[in-house]
Amino acid sequence: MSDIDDFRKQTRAWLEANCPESMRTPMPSDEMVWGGQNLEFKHDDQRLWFERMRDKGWFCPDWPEAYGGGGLNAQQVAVLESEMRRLHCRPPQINLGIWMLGPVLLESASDAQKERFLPPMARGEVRWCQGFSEPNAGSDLASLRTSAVLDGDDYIVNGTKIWTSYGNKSDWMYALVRTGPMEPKQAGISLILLDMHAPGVSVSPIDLISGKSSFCQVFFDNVRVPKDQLIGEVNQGWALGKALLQHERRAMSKFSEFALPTHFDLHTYLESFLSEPTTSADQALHQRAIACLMDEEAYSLTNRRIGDTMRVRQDASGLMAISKLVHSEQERDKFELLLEILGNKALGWSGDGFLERELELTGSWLMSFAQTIAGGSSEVQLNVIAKRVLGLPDAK
Amino acid sequence: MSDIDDFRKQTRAWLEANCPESMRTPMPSDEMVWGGQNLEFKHDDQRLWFERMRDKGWFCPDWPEAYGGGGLNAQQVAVLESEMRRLHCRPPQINLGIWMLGPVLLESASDAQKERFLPPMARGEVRWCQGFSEPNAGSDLASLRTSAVLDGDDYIVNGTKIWTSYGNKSDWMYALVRTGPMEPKQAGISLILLDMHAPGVSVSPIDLISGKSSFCQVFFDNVRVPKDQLIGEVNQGWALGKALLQHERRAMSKFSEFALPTHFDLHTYLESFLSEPTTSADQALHQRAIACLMDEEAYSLTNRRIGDTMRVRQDASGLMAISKLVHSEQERDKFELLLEILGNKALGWSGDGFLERELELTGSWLMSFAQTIAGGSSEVQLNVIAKRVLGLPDAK
Amino acid sequence: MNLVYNEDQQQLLDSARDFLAAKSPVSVQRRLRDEASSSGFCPQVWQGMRDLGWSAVAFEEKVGGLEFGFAGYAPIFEQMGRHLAASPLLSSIVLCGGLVELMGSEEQQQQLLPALIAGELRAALALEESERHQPDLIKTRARMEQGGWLLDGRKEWVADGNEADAWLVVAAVDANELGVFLVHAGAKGLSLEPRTMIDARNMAAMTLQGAKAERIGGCAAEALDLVLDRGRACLAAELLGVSEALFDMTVEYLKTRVQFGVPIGSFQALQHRAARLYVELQLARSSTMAAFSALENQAIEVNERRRLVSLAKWKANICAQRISNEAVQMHGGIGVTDEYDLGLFLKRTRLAQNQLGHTDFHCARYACNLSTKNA
Amino acid sequence: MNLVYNEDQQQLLDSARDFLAAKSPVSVQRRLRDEASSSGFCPQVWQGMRDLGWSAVAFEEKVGGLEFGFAGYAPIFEQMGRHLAASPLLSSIVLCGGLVELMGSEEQQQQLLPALIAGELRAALALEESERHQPDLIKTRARMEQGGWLLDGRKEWVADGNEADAWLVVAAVDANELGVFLVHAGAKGLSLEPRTMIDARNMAAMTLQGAKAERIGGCAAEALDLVLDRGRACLAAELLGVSEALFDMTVEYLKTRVQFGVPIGSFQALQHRAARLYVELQLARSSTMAAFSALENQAIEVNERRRLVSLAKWKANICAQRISNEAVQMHGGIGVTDEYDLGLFLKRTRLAQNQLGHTDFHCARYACNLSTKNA
Repeated sequence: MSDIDDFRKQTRAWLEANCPESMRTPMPSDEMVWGGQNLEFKHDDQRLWFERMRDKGWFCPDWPEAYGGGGLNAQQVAVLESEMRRLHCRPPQINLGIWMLGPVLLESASDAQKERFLPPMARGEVRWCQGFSEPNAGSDLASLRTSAVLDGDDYIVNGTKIWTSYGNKSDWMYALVRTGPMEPKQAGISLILLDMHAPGVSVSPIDLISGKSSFCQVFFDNVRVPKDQLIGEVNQGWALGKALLQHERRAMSKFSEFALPTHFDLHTYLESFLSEPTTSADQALHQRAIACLMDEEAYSLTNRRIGDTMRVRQDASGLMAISKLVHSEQERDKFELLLEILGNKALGWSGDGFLERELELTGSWLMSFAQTIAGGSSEVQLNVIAKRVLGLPDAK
Repeated sequence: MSDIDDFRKQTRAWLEANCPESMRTPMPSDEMVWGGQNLEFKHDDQRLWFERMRDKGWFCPDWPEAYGGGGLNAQQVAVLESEMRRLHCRPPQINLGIWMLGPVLLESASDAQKERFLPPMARGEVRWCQGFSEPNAGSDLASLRTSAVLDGDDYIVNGTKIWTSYGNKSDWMYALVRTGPMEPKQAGISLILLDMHAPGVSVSPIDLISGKSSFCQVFFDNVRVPKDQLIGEVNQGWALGKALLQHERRAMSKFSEFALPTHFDLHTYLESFLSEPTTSADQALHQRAIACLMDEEAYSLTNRRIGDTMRVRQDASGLMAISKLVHSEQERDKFELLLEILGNKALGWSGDGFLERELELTGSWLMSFAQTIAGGSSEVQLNVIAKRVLGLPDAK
Repeated sequence: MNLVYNEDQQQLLDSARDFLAAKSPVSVQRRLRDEASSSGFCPQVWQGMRDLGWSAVAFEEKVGGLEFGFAGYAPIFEQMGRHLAASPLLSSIVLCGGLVELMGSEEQQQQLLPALIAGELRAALALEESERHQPDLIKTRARMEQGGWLLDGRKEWVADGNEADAWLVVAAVDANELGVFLVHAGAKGLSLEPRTMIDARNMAAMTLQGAKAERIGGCAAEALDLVLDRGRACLAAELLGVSEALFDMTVEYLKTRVQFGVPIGSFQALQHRAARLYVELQLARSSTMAAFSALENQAIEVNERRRLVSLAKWKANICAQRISNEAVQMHGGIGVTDEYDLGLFLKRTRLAQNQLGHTDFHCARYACNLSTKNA
Repeated sequence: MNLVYNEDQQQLLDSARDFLAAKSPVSVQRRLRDEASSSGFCPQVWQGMRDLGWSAVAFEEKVGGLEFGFAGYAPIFEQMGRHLAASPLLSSIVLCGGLVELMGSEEQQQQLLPALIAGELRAALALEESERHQPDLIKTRARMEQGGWLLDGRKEWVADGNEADAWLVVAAVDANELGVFLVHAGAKGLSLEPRTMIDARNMAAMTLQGAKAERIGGCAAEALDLVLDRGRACLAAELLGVSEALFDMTVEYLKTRVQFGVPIGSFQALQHRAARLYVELQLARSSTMAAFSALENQAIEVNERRRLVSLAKWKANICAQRISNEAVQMHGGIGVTDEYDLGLFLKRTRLAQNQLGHTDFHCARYACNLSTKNA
């Protein structure tokens, strides 16, 4: 038996012994465990699973053991992931720090920084949020204006960040700030880590068209950030930020893989609400829903193809480039259709007369508009496909 | 009774007395009369109608009588047109010279040029074609390269024009040629008139995906064009060309108004081929066809609205700017649907087993692809709407 | 058929715009929402509308109307859409007033119409029994008892049904006949449950258990069909106004929002998308104008009226859905914040799209009424 | 399920590409058209395909097959699409060969399959009786007379039907049972009329008047369903290849065609449209790969196979239609000239789209086979 087969066998046995039964069920969004200073568990199985995985170092199985990781090689990580998938194991925690910031620190931070930040991250003790977008720097991220001016051993940070997920619940933020002049834009940007509890940081959740949201605006009013919390070289943060966004994309796809299949399965709704279309109007609606389902299946097959492609070590970058675009637009289109299928039932805001899942659907529909904008708008995705995948020339 | 009411009464009486009954029926495309040196009539009513309208000066009712026009004012022209429409009178001839070149000559030609070119045009004695596009100057018309170099009293013309409708059947061409340097592009262009029978002019009809076509490529090999056939100032032809294109657009809409409602009435086909859709596939097809019909009606109402808007002297330029785009795309979409409705019956090329109208449909479908490109591609139309109608800024 | 506003309509448009801009900016609608208004409209604005004669526009003089003609509602509803103004104009005047005018006895007309016009009596139409518009699916029954009518059934979606003074309830008299019945507030056996919708307007569910009612006229099918067509045309005009407001906001944003050092409206991909929205808007306007023309034309074939009205609602629905989605997308992040007004318009579109017939309903109805088109 | 080509498939793909590029460039197809070839394919190319084993790929060794598995046809048909190569591979091998393999007696298999594989016998499937694919609508009747079968009826659209050596005719044995019948060239009561289609391939109408036939196997419904699904998957792969060829031509054109001093591919509106075509192409490829996987999987539920095959043909149809239209539009004038190859690809798409099920057909079929998806 080869080493890797051996590893698979051991891993499978360990998971079967250690992953509680209740942690092998689909995870509703309100049962996510977020690592951080204020750990919350809904029940003991969650804690058990969290602690066992933490103690194995398997929150970040590919990190060196020295920083609290699992020390696994790529092949072993793949085995671990496939075994977890086989058992339908939930992720023991959700942690943007591990998925996005961690890999960048491993590559680019100083040894002292690694020793300071990685081990607590690997133990799930810190909840991280991301400070990239600003009100005037949306798709054009490099035009950001939040400034960090050196004053002795500290940077003094002033400005604002927007669209920070869970800014109000996070312990630390990794942020892109302007340490250099405005022009050329990318050249004056640095990546810093800052404590969300530092004086001068304030956070306001943003109300969306769908209601309360996890997005926040974060304000910095003369926030002092020790200069050893700047990662890499001064004014060289743009490349780190781009690397982070790459990890974000990968994390997002992992996230969607783990998440519960959406509550809003069009097929189920179709069976409940339009199973036997009689009027020709209903038939038309039914047909459009079928086409929507077909496109969903074509997308989910494409996601499988990404996996198959990587497995045989072929280039899957083109497929990965379309993933977010297709998924977010399909979701929005699906909700639009659900709205038509459910009519007024899907147009309620609150109160009696609506089932909880109806109100949830309405909220999810409204939220779906944000998904084609956040995390790289559809327009940005199309630009990327056109230029990087198809090699079409830049304007002018 | 006001003058204009009086004019209406007289015009109506004259049309009723002089327009033969057979000229008040929809005009199949093979019964169009084209003015020119080789006049052809299929029957006497055509000739009668042609000669009577010619003698009234009503081929070009708004031109001065001195140049063979009808000398009518704008209000009278509108009355004439509405009375012709009321009686469903066919246009007595089709003549690009009158519709496009004529107005430009009236505005910008010398008196000598007007006297030479307008009266024969007004009598329908000359068939004109247009020489604008070139193989390397499609949407970017100003990059044209056909050169006209002065040599004594003549310009020597060399180069080629493409997409010239009926280049092989025309007597004269109005063409944009380069008389000045390449840069800046628009500044070196002149408008000239040239005799298609002059030595050095050769014409090849272009085969399209739909088969034989009326489009031609015209080659100029040291063609001598007397310099008094240049209209306006040397190197100032770009503005004249733009004016011509404006008239072309207006002529096109007039043309489509006169023309027989397309043979391919989707509604009729739907009744013949899908009147009682039974399978759910057929129902879906039926629904899509209905949506297509609805969009067609919305377009035809929009065309009526253009008329209503102009009648009350409001700005209809925005509506006119969308007309070609919408119509050409709707036609193509309609043919695509007809293809699906008729299946293999609409995919025949020739020979037995197909009805003539089926083969004609196939040809018209293939030709519809040219319509979204010729005469200002859809992309050019969208640019015009975005910039001129919506006032969106230029790039850079 | 006239597809542009005549001078009278243009004057109505101008006065509606001025009035709504001054008295009913979007902030009024936002406040109604934030305060969870149970009526969903502002009584002062509604009073102002009546003062301007909007409730009297189409009625005959003898009942206090202005005899302006129904086409007056095109500019009015267009402007209500543009300013996102809520009012009972559709429910109380166009729908209920219209039914009384078409079906009521002389006495009922004299008794009800002046009160409706004056706003002393606010009525709502209780028609729908399912979540999508199905005017033929009426299970509510009317029965005669001791010479009076009693109603039993349930109406799920009564627009402006909360706090109305009266309702016109559509109920089946027998298997083949529909009737319209007047039920007054406080009637025994009548109960209402408010529904909070995303557009924060007035919607209620209604239960009728032997509720006492007065019948308006006789067989309702024909009049109901016409009055619903009027309502559909008004909704098309409102959707057109909403769409134009969204479109204008978007074009303005494209011109002013700078990214990568240039206004985003200079990006060709966005330019072409904006141009296509403009096309949709124009097709929707032409169709809506034609629907109002058809409703003004006494001599028109019923099928042609139906066809043109369904075309208008269909196209206005599609246009509003497409423009609202594109408006949000082109605005980016700010478009999905509650602070920005765009979302309020978006939410209104979906209610108005669904009301009196969603897109597929009108596509199917168009098909059914197509045969006379070329006749 | 494996959604990328394995090494064997990749080898087939490479060899197919090399062979077709060398022996069957688009000019061959153009010449066949210009010469009005009655067979619609080039015999030398067809010989070359057989020499490469393409006609033997999926059959068992005992009848001369290679036992490679049906998934071998994915790369082959993809490349045939890319190079616009015509051949009787679909009609004679996949469809007719498949039916004989699934339904034929031992003797029929031994007699027919080696001959089909060797190209000594070229067969075509006579199925369709209406202009759109309706495999259940069979009016052609088979009757028994003196111990032999006779066929009566009319088949309108027999692909590769001209000059075939034999045909497999689908005919009704009684009201509930379909059968497959072998008819040889020259049979009495059989007549064929060629049809010249826009793709210049081989199509014929067939009249049967008491034509003598040999029955292949028994009740055909199940085998026919499977074999048609194989054919649909092959057409999806061909359409995918055609679409990729059109897409590549278009992207190349966008990079090289200069207007206004820049390559037109730098215009953002065209970039975004090209990006969306790329998306369609990828979704179509994933679906097509899944269909072939399903056809290789012996253990699969029938409903799931049907669903995945219909998904593939549906998506490939849509993708081909959209890409061909956009390819013409983005090429501008040159795209509509006969001289340029693009039109030949465009014309092929529509035939292949319609063959064995147009878009709506497969959408409806997907819906019918959906129930097991989540089971």
